[in-house]
Amino acid sequence: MQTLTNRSKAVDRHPMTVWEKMYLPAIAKGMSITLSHFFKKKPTINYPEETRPFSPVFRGLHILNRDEEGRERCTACGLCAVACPAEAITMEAAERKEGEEQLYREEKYAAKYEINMLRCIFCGLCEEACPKDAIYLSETFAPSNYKREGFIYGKNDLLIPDPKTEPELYRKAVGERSRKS
Amino acid sequence: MVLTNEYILQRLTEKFGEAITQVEEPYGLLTFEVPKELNLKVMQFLYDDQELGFRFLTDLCGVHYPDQLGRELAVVYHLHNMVQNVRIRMKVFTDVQQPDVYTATSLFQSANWQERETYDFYGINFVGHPNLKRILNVEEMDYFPLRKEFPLEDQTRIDKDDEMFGRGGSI
Amino acid sequence: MSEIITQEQHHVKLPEGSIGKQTTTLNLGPTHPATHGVFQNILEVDGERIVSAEQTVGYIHRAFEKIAERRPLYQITPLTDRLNYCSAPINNMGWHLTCEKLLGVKTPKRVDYLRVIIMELARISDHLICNSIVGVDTGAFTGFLYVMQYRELIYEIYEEVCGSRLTTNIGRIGGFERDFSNTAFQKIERFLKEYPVVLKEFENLFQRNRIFMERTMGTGGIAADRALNYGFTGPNLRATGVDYDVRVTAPYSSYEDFEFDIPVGTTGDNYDRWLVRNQEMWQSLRIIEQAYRKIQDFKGEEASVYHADVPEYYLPKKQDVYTKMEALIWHFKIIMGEIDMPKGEVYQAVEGGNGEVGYYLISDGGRAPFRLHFRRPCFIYYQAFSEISEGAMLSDAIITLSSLNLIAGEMDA
Amino acid sequence: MTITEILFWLLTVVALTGALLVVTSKNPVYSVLALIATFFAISGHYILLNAQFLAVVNLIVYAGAIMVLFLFVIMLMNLNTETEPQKNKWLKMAGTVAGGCLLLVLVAALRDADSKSTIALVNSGDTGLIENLGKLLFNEYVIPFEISSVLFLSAMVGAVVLGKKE
Amino acid sequence: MIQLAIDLAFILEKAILIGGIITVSLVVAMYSTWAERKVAGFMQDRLGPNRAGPFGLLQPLADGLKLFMKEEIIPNASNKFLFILGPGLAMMTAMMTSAVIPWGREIEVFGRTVSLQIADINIGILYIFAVLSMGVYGIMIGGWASNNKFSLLAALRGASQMISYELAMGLSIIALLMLTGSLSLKTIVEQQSAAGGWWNILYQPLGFLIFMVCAFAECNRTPFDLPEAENELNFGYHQEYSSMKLGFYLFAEYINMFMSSVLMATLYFGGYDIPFVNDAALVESMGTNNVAILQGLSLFAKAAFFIFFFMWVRWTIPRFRYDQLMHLGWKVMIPLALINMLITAVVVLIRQNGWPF
Amino acid sequence: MARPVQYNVKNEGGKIVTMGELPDGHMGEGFFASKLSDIVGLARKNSIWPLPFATSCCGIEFMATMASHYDLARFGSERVGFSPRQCDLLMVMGTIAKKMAPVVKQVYLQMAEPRWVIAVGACASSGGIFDSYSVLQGIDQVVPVDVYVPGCPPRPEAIIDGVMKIQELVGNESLRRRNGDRYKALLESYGIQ
Amino acid sequence: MPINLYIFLALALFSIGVIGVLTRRNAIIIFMCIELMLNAVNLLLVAFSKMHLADSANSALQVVTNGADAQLFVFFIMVVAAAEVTVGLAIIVMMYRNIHSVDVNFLNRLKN
Repeated sequence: MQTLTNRSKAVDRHPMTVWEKMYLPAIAKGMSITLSHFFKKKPTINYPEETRPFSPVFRGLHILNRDEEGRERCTACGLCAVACPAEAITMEAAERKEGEEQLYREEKYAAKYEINMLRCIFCGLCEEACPKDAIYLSETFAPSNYKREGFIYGKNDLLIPDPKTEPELYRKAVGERSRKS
Repeated sequence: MVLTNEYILQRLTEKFGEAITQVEEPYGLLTFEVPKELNLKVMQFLYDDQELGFRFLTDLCGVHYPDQLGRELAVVYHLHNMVQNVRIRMKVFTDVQQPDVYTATSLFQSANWQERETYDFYGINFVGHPNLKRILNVEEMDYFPLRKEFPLEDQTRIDKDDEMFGRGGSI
Repeated sequence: MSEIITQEQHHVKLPEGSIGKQTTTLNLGPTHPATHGVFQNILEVDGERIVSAEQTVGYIHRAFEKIAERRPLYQITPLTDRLNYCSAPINNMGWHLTCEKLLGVKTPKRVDYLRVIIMELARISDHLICNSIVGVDTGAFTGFLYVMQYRELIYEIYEEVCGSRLTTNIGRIGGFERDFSNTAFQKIERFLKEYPVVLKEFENLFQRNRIFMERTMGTGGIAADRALNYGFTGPNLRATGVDYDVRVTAPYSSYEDFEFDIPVGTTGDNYDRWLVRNQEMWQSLRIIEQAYRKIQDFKGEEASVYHADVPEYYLPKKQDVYTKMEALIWHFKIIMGEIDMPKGEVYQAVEGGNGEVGYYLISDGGRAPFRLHFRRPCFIYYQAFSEISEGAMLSDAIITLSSLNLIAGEMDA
Repeated sequence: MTITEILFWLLTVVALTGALLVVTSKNPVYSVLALIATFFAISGHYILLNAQFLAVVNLIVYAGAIMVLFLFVIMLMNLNTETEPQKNKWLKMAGTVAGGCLLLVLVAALRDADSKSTIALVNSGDTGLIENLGKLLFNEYVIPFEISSVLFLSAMVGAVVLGKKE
Repeated sequence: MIQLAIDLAFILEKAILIGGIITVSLVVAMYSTWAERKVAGFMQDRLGPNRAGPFGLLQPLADGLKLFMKEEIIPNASNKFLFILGPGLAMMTAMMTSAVIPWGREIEVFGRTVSLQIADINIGILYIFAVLSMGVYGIMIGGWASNNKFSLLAALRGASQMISYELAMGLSIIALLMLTGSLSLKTIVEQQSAAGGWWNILYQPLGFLIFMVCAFAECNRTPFDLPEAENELNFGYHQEYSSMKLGFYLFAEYINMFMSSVLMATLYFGGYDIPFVNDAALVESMGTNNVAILQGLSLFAKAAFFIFFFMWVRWTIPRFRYDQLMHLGWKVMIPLALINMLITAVVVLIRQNGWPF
Repeated sequence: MARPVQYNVKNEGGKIVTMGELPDGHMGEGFFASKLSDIVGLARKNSIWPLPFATSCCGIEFMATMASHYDLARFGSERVGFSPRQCDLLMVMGTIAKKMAPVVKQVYLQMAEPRWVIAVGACASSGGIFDSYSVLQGIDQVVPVDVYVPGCPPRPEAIIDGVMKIQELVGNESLRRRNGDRYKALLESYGIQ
Repeated sequence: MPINLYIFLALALFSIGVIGVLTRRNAIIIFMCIELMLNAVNLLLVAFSKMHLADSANSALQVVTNGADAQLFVFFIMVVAAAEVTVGLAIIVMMYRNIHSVDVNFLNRLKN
């Protein structure tokens, strides 16, 4: 077959030289490589004790955001659920009642907001779909668990701590980056 | 010589006349339909002809058009002339009631599994195929899953509420 | 090169006229360690020689094509990730290119170059796994871990760009979700600096080692015309001597702007495949370096473009969504999939890790594709395994399996 | 009974049991194992007779090489119990009786041979040492030795020729 | 022969020695597994086990206990007796080699001079070969009894490999024996450690190389680990084994490795000889027992190096294919060993009789 | 796009749903037996030999877990075996299609007690995005699963986290559990004798 | 030890070998029985060798190597046995290849 392009370049595949046929030189070379690694610094991270920083855009466990006054941002528009390719998000909308203004930012809110973490593929489409600044993927990977039930994350598990009642935790959840800005 | 779509078409119509129908050029790719009895002949011609030389079967797949009565199932061949770097697309339509299409395995070894896959998905019966049986799905399956009328979802799934946001429907 | 003729190994005729069944049936897989991924090979062996092989696939068939018929375009990206998971970004990009072709979106040069970087990184990570697994299957485990460390670096770059390591869901129709951060560029730079050293070391471990050469030379070979007939593409085809590369023959994403060679082999045996993949990694490094330099050259406005200006398909900025009504409407429309795509048929091919990954998209104007077919190179060329392995030894077959780089996800879709 | 006698009888019992098992067991692999046990016992006898060189060579050659070959062949053919059709019961009986008669005749013939008082030297004597044997072998028996090596070679060639697929 | 004479103290002494050596080799084998994992880790830029005890030192104990407590599975289709016999044979033959190896010169306990060698038989090397040739049965029987095709294939591979390499090994040793003139390991060591004696490696570098390669093959270590090539045969002959029977096989492999290392040290590297020091003079100054300890340590250090070498090679180079292995064994190793033997013979003759021309 | 939030603090430690079967307790088990149980548990948990049943993406991430940066070997689990007889932990990683399900079960049956199963990744645990006719919706339909690891694929950290959860489970398991009625009933529910 | 014991032991082993040859149909087992017979002879030879040594020890002219010839004979027998086994097994393998059985009764036909 003729060449299709003018860029082809044959790989170097010359027959073995006598030197190479003796096995030993190549083996010695290989062994010197492995030995040099023997004394190298190890990149291993002792995981539970040491951790590796995740990238700032890492897509981990979800978190439901609140505004500065501790009101839930989610308005149960359902875009995240639609955008989810795994169909892992379930929510029920409810109308905000009188006297709940300090709880919910908009007139509608999610009475039930569940994510099935086992289904979730952490693609980040829900975060992208959210028009209300409400759902984010955090830099926390989803922990494993013993039972399937442990993976239905309700609002309790997803909501960020209230900045008013639990400022400590809230600050921890917000992390360093936003504090700067 | 540059192999243009017009030239290919010209050669084809010279040889097969009216049999070449539905000629289109979506996004520059020559597309045409041939009657299902002729698929092998056309391909053989495209393969053997010195100038055309479509000797590489890039892709073979089935499509199901439930609305087109009498020509519900289609087999789409993508052929490639590597030397001239030209691709063409050839379609064959068949009735869902009698989905018999000649196999291309005698021409292209690569058609073997792709035809099996198409059979597996759409039930298109490739006449003359050496080993036409299901390839991806279990042997016991009694329907052709990619036809539009069959559901996608696994019926045993319990952890999803389809009523939410109107996703229970067909889309 | 008379000593490396493949056919000699290849067509050893077994004695005829012997009475009775002397062969044993050996079930390789689906859980056998050599089947990296899941597929089954039923081998008829006579001692150590393989008389015939029959492959069974479909052990992780997931009905991608059916699922894709129910999903709006942007939700198909995660699916393509899981085709060839060793080089998921290439599949992502291929899918976006397909959509862009259908939708008529023209991407700016910078986006193209960024895509090239990501795709070539993916190619490296794909070839690297394949080549090191060939090493593992010949019994040398260590090289695998050396290069694996640097795959980790590639993953870090992905993570920096899109937030995920393996199944990246990287890129959007028209560009990227966000611009590359400085850290990402630094990491690319670091990769360009450190990886050649390791690759060289990896080569030293294997390339001219007689044991490795003898194990791979002359085994698992296939001639060019047979390979074409079997629908080989990618490195496996190039190993037979055919310099077919989609990046060159049908350039996409501005590949025409880059200088690189297409390494080709001669005999198409395992050693050639290994060498071709190895050389391709070097070429990929070259491409990344060029692309990186080109990106640095952008000035002013251009230097921060990371998506095409197509409000119909590319999500508006989050800040605008929060504040501007118009943006919010577009946002809703895109997410709900209410923007109809044009009718038509598209075939777009990209050079994946294993060869030509094709997307054949038929749109009837609805929200989801009417039909989406993936051309999966693995699936197509794995057919040839029974021919390749006939007459070979068991150990050869195992190396052949790994050097063909069979990715079950891609094979079964 | 001295320790030597105890050992003698022990080894004898092992050897005879092993030999019987070789003949009687249905599974050829068991036969091979029993034969190996017999060889071990015989080697034990050699050691008792202070022929250590022969004892070790017996182990290396018979148990280590020949029996491995047997086992190898059996495994290669994957012979199981079923594969061997049993002989006719009467034929078996006849064979056993014939063998028994042979034993009887030989024992009877040798019973009265003038060997009652003769003993085989146990535990002493340097004949079996490798040094003495070597000297003898390479001085007086060098021609038989060379011939045997030729025999070996021809056997090897023969085996290769036989084993070669046409 | 001395070892058949009955003497209670003698029996006691030997029993203690045997017990000691078995314990030592078991412990060494145990920690070889740990070392293997650590060495592998370090060569591969990882840390290796480090969570069971300090530096993962309790790892072998954990493995052992776990294996003990695991369910015993005897596959239905297998031959039960042979299935159990296999690992037992493997373990036994692995342990038996240690009997003729001199672990040190001698020590004095309660006024008795105790030789640190279980049996100094005058055909020590032949004994080792006899035991070695038995080693193949463990693999063969185990692999066959599993009634698994992969195991059977592994057993056949193992058997043919071990038989083939035994030949070259024997031939390489014959050259050595021509120099030493004795089959007793003790004598060989003493010749090397005597004043003015050199280690045999200086006389027999090629022989050592052949011996080492064959030792690799006999121990089924990479690049000759075809019987248990996990990528091809899925752990080969011990694929069907679980629990301690598996442990026996794994242990046997490491004991074999240890014994080969010791053997290499003994035959070619002066055994318990402490390098650069006149041992006899040392006895004068330090006392017999201290020197014996030092000598033992010296032997262990040499063996440890070889064990490390075994691992080093394992984690570096690829594995042969079956036909290449046979090719190497029959067409390279045996001719090389023969040439080595011939050269040695000529040199020995010349040294004895003078230059003939 | 910098996020206004960074960590999900409520789940950093993971909310543990109690294991279905608590250790049978010390009832009837003497001091010695319980001590033995502890020691054996300690040994077992530090010597978990995994059987990677890797079918797709998660398998590649498992490679990363085995590789230098994460090094599962630190937990004594590097002797990866593909022979079910020799392994303690069945790690199912990746999509299990219905065609594959019998194989998983077969492998589980071949494993020697005590055995554990970990379902790594969304596909193995629940089917993930592949809610289609050909995919098994979670391997717990065919074999009992001890620990689920979410993620698609889970990061190596998450896989290690899952292995550590298994270790915890192994370390606390009483020696009698595998003979207990509840365990038998559990297996019975999967049709395993 | 009295030489008689050795003689009887060797005879017993030899006879068992003969019985095996006569009663079994499996070529491999027959072959093994032949090995057994050879070994019986070997044992006898070694015993006689030591008997001669004992004789010479009693007599006046004491030669260390008296009777060593017998041991060399054993050695040669082993060589012959090994050669025989290689050829024999090769034949059996060929036979198995051709008639797919190791039953000697099949061998009485000249053609299949």
